[in-house]
Amino acid sequence: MNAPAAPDAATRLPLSEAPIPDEVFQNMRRANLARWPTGAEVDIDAAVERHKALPRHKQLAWVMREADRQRRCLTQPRGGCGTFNMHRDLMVTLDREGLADVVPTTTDSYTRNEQWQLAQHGIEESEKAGRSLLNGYPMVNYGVAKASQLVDAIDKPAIMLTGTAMPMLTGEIGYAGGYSGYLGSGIAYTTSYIKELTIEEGIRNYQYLDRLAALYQARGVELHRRQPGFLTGTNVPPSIAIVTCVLDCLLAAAQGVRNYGLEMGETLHLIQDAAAVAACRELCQDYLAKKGHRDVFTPVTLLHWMGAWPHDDAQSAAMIAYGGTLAAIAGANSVTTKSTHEAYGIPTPQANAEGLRMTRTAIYLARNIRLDGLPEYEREKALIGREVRPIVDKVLEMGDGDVAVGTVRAFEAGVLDVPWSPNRGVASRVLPARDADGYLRIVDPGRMPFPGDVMAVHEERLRKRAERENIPYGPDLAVSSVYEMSEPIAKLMSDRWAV
Amino acid sequence: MNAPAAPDAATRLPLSEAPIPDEVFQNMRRANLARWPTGAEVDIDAAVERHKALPRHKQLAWVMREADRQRRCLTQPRGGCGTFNMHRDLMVTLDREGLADVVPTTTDSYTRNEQWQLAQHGIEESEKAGRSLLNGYPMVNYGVAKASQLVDAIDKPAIMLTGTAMPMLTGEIGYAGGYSGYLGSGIAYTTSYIKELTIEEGIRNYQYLDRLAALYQARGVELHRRQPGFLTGTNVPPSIAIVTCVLDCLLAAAQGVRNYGLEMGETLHLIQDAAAVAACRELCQDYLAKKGHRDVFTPVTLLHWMGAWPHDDAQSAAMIAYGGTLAAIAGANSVTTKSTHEAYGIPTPQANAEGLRMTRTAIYLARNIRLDGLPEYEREKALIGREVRPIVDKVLEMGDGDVAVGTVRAFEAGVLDVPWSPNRGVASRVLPARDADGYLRIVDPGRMPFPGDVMAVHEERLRKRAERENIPYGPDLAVSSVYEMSEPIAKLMSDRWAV
Amino acid sequence: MAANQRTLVTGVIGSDTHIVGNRILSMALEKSGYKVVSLGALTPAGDFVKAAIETAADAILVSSLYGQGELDCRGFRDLCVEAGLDHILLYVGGNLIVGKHPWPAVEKIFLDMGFDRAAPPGTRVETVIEWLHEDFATRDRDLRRALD
Amino acid sequence: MAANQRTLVTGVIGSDTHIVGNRILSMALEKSGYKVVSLGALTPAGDFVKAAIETAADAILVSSLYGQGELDCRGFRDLCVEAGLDHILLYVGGNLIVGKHPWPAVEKIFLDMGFDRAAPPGTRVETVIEWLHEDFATRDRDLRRALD
Ligand code: B12
Ligand code: B12
Repeated sequence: MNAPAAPDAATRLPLSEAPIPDEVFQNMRRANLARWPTGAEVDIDAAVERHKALPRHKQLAWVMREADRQRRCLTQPRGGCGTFNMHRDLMVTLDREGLADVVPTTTDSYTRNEQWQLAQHGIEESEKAGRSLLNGYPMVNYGVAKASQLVDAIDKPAIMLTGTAMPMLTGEIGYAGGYSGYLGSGIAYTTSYIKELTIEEGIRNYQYLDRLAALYQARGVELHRRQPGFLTGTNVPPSIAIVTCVLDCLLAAAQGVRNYGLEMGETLHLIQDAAAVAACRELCQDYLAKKGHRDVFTPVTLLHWMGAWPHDDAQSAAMIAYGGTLAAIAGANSVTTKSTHEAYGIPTPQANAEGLRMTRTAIYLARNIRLDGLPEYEREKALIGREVRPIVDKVLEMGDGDVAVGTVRAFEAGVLDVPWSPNRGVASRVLPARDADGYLRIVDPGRMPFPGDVMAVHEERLRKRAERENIPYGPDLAVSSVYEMSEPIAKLMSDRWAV
Repeated sequence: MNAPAAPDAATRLPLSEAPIPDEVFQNMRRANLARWPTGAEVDIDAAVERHKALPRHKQLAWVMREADRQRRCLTQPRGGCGTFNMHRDLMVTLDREGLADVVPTTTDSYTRNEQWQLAQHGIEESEKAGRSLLNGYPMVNYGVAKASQLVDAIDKPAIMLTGTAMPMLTGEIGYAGGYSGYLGSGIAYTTSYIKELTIEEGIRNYQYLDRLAALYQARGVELHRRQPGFLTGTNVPPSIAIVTCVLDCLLAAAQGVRNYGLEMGETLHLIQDAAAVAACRELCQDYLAKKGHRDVFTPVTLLHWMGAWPHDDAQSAAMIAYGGTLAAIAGANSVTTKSTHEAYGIPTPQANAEGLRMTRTAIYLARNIRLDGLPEYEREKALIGREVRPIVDKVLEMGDGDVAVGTVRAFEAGVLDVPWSPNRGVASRVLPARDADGYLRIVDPGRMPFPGDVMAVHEERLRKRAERENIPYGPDLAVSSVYEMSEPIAKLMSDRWAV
Repeated sequence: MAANQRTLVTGVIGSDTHIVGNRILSMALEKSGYKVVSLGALTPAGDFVKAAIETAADAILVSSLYGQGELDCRGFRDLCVEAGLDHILLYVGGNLIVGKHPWPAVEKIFLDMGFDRAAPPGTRVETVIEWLHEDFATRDRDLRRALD
Repeated sequence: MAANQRTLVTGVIGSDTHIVGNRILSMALEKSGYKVVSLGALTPAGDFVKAAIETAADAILVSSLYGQGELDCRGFRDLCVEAGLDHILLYVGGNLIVGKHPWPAVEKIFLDMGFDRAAPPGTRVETVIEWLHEDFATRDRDLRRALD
């Protein structure tokens, strides 16, 4: 792995949520951009001009606000290829054939881990093989000019999807090239995408990126930042997602970010997802207000099922469509899509575009439906609040009011936790499972301080399921829930009658 | 067309809802079965034995009751091929690969119109071509023994789908072969599947079939009868569907039918469909009770969108999945499925099976969701009642309490009407269209006596749409609504921003 | 317009009940200035020809949606010729055969039967109006040339 | 059991963070009696070999989900041989290459690299346990034969 940016005094202050001072930030940028040759291509003045010259329908911040104003639910796929040409073709296909409202660039996993030498090797092998051997686009290796060509090839806003705890160079290059959105955050990605990096380093890395967005903001360019609250994508209950949304959002706002999207993986339970979207929006705004941030726009995005998918295109198609239905009814501002290839491998551009059109159709069909006033929905929404507030309040208390410090301490104490995390700094003792009515609940809270009455609700419903399916109450329930959605439908809903 | 069964005194009483007397019915059956050689194969004693020997999971009446008891939403496709072998293979594929809970036999359109000579020709041409030139299975030409082999080839109940106003011989043969369900009714199919036959003849034909089911019932065999309230499948609003459900149901109950399914095409509006299912169930039971029928089981089935489909598999997949979602959330007892081939032609067995699995997955995902208590749902349900009751009450009044007589008179007067009907005896002046919120409403009631306050609701919402889309209020609104769901999604929900 | 107003016969052939598209088409054709003789659903082939003779029609537009059009439409051109309608314009449209097939193959079957045009599933009325416009214009031109 | 308990090394190779399946697999293998040395996500190829030597492991189970396994796994068998682990059982499983491909083609790539077994996407733990059972039994039999 490449060395992290040099940790000397000029570039490293004690951890806090406070905005990085101008001068320190300039030093940090200089060091950062020097880490790979393409870093030198970043010129903030040129970048600002570039963004100002983009039509507003290619600026994600404007597009998200407009979607919110018009109550539209936008679609956005993922996708990245290992060579420039393949990747440009993919972006064009997603734009034209998929009607994607937001066009992505997923980076490859070497880039995510700042292994740019390996990425270079991957590019060469991909060219040789005539197919992509990388699982995404090596943004850093190709640099600013190429990024700019990609943005020019489409007629939509472009977003970087980089699933990394180390976003500093990728973010600089993409933003400079005219990408107007970046998905990633210090808490979410550090807990879910890396093994050895500490939460503190992850937070610091994203403070840099958020500070960069604020720099553009100060120069009159509104960029979109976004938080991946889907975390490990594996049965993450809304409350745990939202806790990280709130905390990452407060960290970003402290650096000066004004457009901050919040993402959550779908639970695939209509009522729980609708409640989660409403609760997420309210809770984030609530805590922002408490911390004195009154002008942060926080649209909410749902993601198609993030856990394991079935090996049947027909089953997958139904999950894709339902993913659109859920997002529309939940009133999400956008939905991030998958394809019928999900269980197998990275989809072809065509399969990816089909997933987009399925989703778009599903949104159209359900665009007028809302659940406000449905008793079960109102109950669930209140429940989520009762789960989130005690955790967030505890974190703030542990940090003596500082979100960054509180977060680091809370992870150490297990007060903050993420299920199925690969990170050594995360307890990953909390275990979720699906209950008898299809809601995601918590079977073991680990050391997360959920109130007793809340945990009693979870346990009661999960015990019902355990009993019905004859699974011992405990981790087995969590494991069977990991598999559930990937099981053949014949097993999930038999066409036979018990005799 | 073959001559109708001889209309002499021994087989024809004045029109009324009263049960056909034993002796008259025996004469009718004799004349009916003599119309084509295979009629002679029908032996009621053998048939009764056959049904009694079927395991109950192959008896549709039991299966529908059990589904209701277990709150399961069953899946059932359509499908028929022009030769026995192709058709058997289709049924087996739908059973095994599609996991169909109910396996269909759709008859071809010559059989539907009792043109058995033409059907014979179609069989031969299909054998020659090695592909089906008929749009269904010629049940009458193949006769009882072959029907019986089809039922034996599957492990589910088999239902006849015969879209005809002339069910008498097809019904005799299928029931004798072990089919335990028959879809069709005098009002619905006569108004929607034929041009020249009068409503009276259609009612009489189905009184025969209902009386036949009652004959089996008397011999200890419960058969399932079912009403196709989807009518012309073209934007039929729930209230018009339910009016026909109620009237056909009363006619069937009068002949002694005890298992009577009610079908409605989906409006593709979640709340309207859920309200329609609940309202249909309640209103039918209400009128049954008023007429003194206390033991008729009336499960409700929703059908995948019955109007025009889009020419894009991805769009169609979303409509299929949503069709399952709607049925599950509406609490329908079963859903009748389509495939991604719908806009093009009769699906291959594989495409048909995929449609089933998509639907099944969608049902699984939404199986726990109900809308009871949602204010908009409760309002819509009440509205449907306010639409249905005045019409049904008027029909009963016009018939001096006799449903058969009242129905015939009401169609003559336009009090009963069906949109887009091909039948000369139907005014077809009523015109439905989709409103601003996606509900199916009535733009022109023709002469149907909907109350003024109800029509005011419809008009207000439709005018909103007319304005928004700049379409003159009137028939153009109805025509654009016919096309709507078949339009490319790029047109329905543009990926561009108004500038 | 009224003087040389063209007459079109429309209907759905065979035992086919699909009236919706045919009715919308007929309404649109009327609106765009044609005289339309609309036979409705379930119309035997012979009835089309009879109506065309009676009304001295310029074209017959046959709808077939239910898949059995392949059987119903065989010999339709011959029927016309036998009745002396040698040059009448013949269109057919809808879901012409059973199943989903590549359009060119289906089109060929019906052009081979003697139809002048065949319309694939989902054809919009605007297209049909354009076709008629073109084909009648060509015929007029050919006629004028023949007269020159 | 304890005496001749087999030792397995598990982990997710390269820069791959997909830990869920690997963790469930490791838990299941432990439960079924193996000693499992679990290296977790993002594990360099060399770390597998080091761990196998240190624990005298009988097999290495490499997970790769993220598609870049094709690059990460090249030369894995050679690494083992160089380290003196000539006959160690090598499995690999997951979503092994980028994209959806017919399984036999993918399997061949990895068997050619020297893996003894490759598991297609979605393989259940029961299958893996069966494979290990079979393969260790075969090895025992071969060993006994060799000693006879
Ligand atoms: C609505 C519908 C019905 C309704 C019809 C109501 C009515 N009385 O009209 C009901 C429910 C009764 C019905 C019944 C049946 N249907 Co139906 N039906 C449809 C459906 C869903 C939509 C048809 C429609 O109204 N489209 C809207 C109108 C506006 O479009 P259109 O009809 O295509 O017409 C336009 C163009 O085609 C063109 N056009 C039409 N005619 C002509 C003629 C000329 C000369 C030209 C140039 C252009 C042209 O212009 C029109 C206006 O834009 C179609 C599938 C689809 N398209 O999605 C199936 C479909 C046509 N039905 C089909 C079948 C098989 C049946 C049944 C046999 C039952 C069954 N499914 O098993 C019965 C037939 C009964 C009978 N005896 O005919 C099949 C035909 C299969 C095939 N060809 O391979 C289809 C394609 C569905 C499928 N994929 O299986 N159906
Ligand atoms: C959950 C998930 C994630 C989570 C992972 C959380 C975590 N920390 O573990 C998150 C959201 C973080 C994630 C991230 C990414 N993911 Co991901 N992810 C998935 C997903 C949806 C499910 C994986 C899963 O947990 N399955 C459940 C477990 C129980 O099954 P399993 O992992 O397959 O393991 C079982 C078997 O495979 C087998 N097995 C596993 N290992 C071994 C080893 C041996 C020796 C044997 C015999 C058997 C065996 O036994 C296990 C137990 O039954 C899959 C798609 C799918 N399967 O539906 C994509 C998928 C694996 N991800 C993919 C990709 C590309 C990524 C990203 C690059 C981002 C992206 N999508 O663009 C990043 C990678 C980041 C990185 N650096 O690695 C691709 C891989 C593409 C390919 N191979 O062509 C997939 C296939 C999705 C897709 N179709 O694009 N992902």
